[in-house]
Amino acid sequence: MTVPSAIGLSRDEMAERVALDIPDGSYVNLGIGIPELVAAHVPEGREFIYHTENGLLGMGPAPEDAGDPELINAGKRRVTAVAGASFFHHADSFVMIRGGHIDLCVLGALQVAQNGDLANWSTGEPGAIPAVGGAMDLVAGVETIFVVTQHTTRNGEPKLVESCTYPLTGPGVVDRIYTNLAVIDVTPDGFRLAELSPGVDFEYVQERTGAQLLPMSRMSSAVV
Amino acid sequence: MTVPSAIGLSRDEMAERVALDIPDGSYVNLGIGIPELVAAHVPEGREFIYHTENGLLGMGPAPEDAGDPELINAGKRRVTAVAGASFFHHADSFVMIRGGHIDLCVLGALQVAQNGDLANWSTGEPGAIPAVGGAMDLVAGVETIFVVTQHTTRNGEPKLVESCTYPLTGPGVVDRIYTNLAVIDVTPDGFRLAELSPGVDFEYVQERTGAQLLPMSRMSSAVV
Amino acid sequence: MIDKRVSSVEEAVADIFDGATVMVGGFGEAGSPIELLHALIDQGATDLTVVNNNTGSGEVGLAALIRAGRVSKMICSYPRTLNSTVFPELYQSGRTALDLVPQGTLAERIRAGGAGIPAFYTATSVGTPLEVGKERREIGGRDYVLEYALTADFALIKAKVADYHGNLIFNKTARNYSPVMATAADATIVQASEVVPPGGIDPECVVTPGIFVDRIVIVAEPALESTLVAQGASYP
Amino acid sequence: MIDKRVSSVEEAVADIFDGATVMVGGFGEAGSPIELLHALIDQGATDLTVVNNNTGSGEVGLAALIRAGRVSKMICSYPRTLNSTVFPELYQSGRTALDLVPQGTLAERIRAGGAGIPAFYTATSVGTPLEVGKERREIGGRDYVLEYALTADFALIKAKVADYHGNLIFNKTARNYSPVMATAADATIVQASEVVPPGGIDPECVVTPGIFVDRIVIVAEPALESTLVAQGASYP
Repeated sequence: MTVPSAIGLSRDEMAERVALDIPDGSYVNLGIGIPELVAAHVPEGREFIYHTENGLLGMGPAPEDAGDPELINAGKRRVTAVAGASFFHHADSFVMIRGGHIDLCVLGALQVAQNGDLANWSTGEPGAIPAVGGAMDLVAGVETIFVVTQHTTRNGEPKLVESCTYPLTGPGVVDRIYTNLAVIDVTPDGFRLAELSPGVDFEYVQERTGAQLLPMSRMSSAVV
Repeated sequence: MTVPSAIGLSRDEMAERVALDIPDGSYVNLGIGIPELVAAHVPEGREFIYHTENGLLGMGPAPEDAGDPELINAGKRRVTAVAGASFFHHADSFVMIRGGHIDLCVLGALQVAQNGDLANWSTGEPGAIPAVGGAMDLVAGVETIFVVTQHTTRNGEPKLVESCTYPLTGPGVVDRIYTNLAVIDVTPDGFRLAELSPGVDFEYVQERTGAQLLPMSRMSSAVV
Repeated sequence: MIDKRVSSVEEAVADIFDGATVMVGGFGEAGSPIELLHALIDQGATDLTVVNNNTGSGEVGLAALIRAGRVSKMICSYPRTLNSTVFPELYQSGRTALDLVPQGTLAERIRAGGAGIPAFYTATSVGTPLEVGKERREIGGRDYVLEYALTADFALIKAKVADYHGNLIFNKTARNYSPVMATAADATIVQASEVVPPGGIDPECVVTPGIFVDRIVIVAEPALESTLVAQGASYP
Repeated sequence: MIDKRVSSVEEAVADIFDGATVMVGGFGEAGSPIELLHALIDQGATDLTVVNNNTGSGEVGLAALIRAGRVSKMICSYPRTLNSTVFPELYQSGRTALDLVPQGTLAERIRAGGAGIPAFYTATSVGTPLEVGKERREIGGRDYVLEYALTADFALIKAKVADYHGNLIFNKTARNYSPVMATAADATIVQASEVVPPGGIDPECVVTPGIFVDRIVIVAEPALESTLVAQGASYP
């Protein structure tokens, strides 16, 4: 099977594609990994406010200098604070998440099922150290959940599946999936193709998807 | 029956007596009425920090000037803030109360029963406007509850009773009662006299008490 | 640029609808958003459920809204206050309903509403008439009652300073319920004495982060309830 | 005069007993009270249950406490971090137990512990393996699980500035869990970079009111975990 990273979008292009679908003025939480790259791709004319669950609303980019080791994001990387930022404690931070105040969250995934189930915190292997962080709170509390991920694992296994075999982060929570190969909506009928990456066709994506992929509807791919 | 206010302590003397029993360094919430007067009687060498449930720890005395209409206590009177004060919102304020962080609360009473039941928010009369404020939260959350009150009503009816006829603020919550006539502990055996006001004897207090009053034990009256 | 300013109190309250639940910040006059309340009277919405610690005083602000017959139900902890005559009359004549809630339970139910906590247990009101109708449960050897979250369609808030993003700071004990109400309403409408660009408030001292605020209107010199009541003022 | 200062980190942690539950502020290295943790290692208390978002990194601070065999159980949300090797080894060898809690649930359970809320409902973890053993309940058409309050015997907290009463402010995202942990522990022990007399912190900007703090010790120039780890430091 072809190594997927050679075909379709790069990690950065995937992040850029996600950013196109975020409405102006949104309050956004970005997961660790490719989701973090979204912050670098705010479309012209829009402003997003980034929330990081460790207590900062108005997260800015990485510092140009050494930064402050106590000004970090949820991935424990040093960041900055924009004008209009605020600091708050952890319980207040999760008021924003659990209370439905964050508009949109972009997460990575180990698996997404056709009913929107997400598995992104554990492979369930015996002996592995389980670590959940804020993922379960985010999917339970944030209205719109985007997943951005390589379409398949490094071994070519599909990440979009009929049902998750890994432990769930949350049931039926994913709205849209952005991969190197396609943009795919989670609909009541299952996975529906919304957009193909350049040079990729429907069959190519279907072959690498572990569940039935419905063809693009006549609607445009824009969800916003 | 004698008008009780002519005998025993004045309101101010009652407040002063209460203050004697508050340990140094206590965090204290004072109810409306005679309890408010306690603040003026901090014994030499002690420091208390006053909490007012509308969002101030470190409440000081009434301002010497007009004050700030937005710096008020729970009785909606203008107050000041001492050095080391802090302002916080209502939910955080009741974290202090409900979470058991306030050491001691001094409240007024309509009735106290011999088992420590307190009624201080409503006479239950039909047509009366019920108003509870923070009283139920205070008695549920604060470890030590002192009541300070005239020993009888204006009509000479006892306020210390076998069981409350008015709606309860909380069951079994009162630790000690300070009246114009006596200091009385609520014990597992019922009301026990701890101290008589000058010029008042046991029989005089018993006659004006609606439940059996146990004589002073050999222990000193100090509870602190 | 994110900018939540609107140009007038009229515009700020324009979409409050009949039957809405409206949380109103303030404890007594401290933090009471009088200008927003007067704009709401002018706007005309009726059959409102209002959440506030009290019921206003005199014939201005919240008391004026009640007096105008716009409030069908009050959810509050202490409806009796000095100079509070409007609510008692309407309550006793049966024209305004009252849901009496202990003060700390009221604050926590609002906080829960904003925090996505649908219900919680508290010892407050156990063994009292206000326990009636609540579910009781023993946890760790003590009895508690189950209390449900409280949310609203709108919150009317008075702040000292706001920035364009809606970050807020308050004046002393005017803070009271406003920060939790801001989290619990679909639309939080703020009148601020001063409005500054983002960065104008120290991020370490922000009390209400902008995410909880929808509209900001400047009211540079807000009226004080006690002053209006002393003047014998009546609105409208 | 109310003055909660103690003279050394040794004195500050002297009464932490074997078997105690200890909440440790910090998220990664931000807010981690390294000097208090090292004093606790020197002090010798063992069989501790520790509550922290993570499990430390390298062989300093919290990781050093775990490495010294003093922690029989970790309650945390994310025990895997960059340079975190100590906990995984002890966990996999069965010498340290793990209670894994979603981050927001962990923060809220601690807040509940401090707030006198014995239990609350949340949607977090419904339909996942972390729901196992929890009571599920439908409220308003959605499923929630019941979560219980978390309290501790001690909390170890790092602040930026403290006053003698224990009022605290923090540095940026070093705030994280510390304010809620301070409310949930019987004894809250604070290391602060600066200690000032009462009045030295703006009462409008106090983050943790002094009522939640029991002891303050000045650590003027606290070490940073990342610096120590980069130096290959190991404690003791």
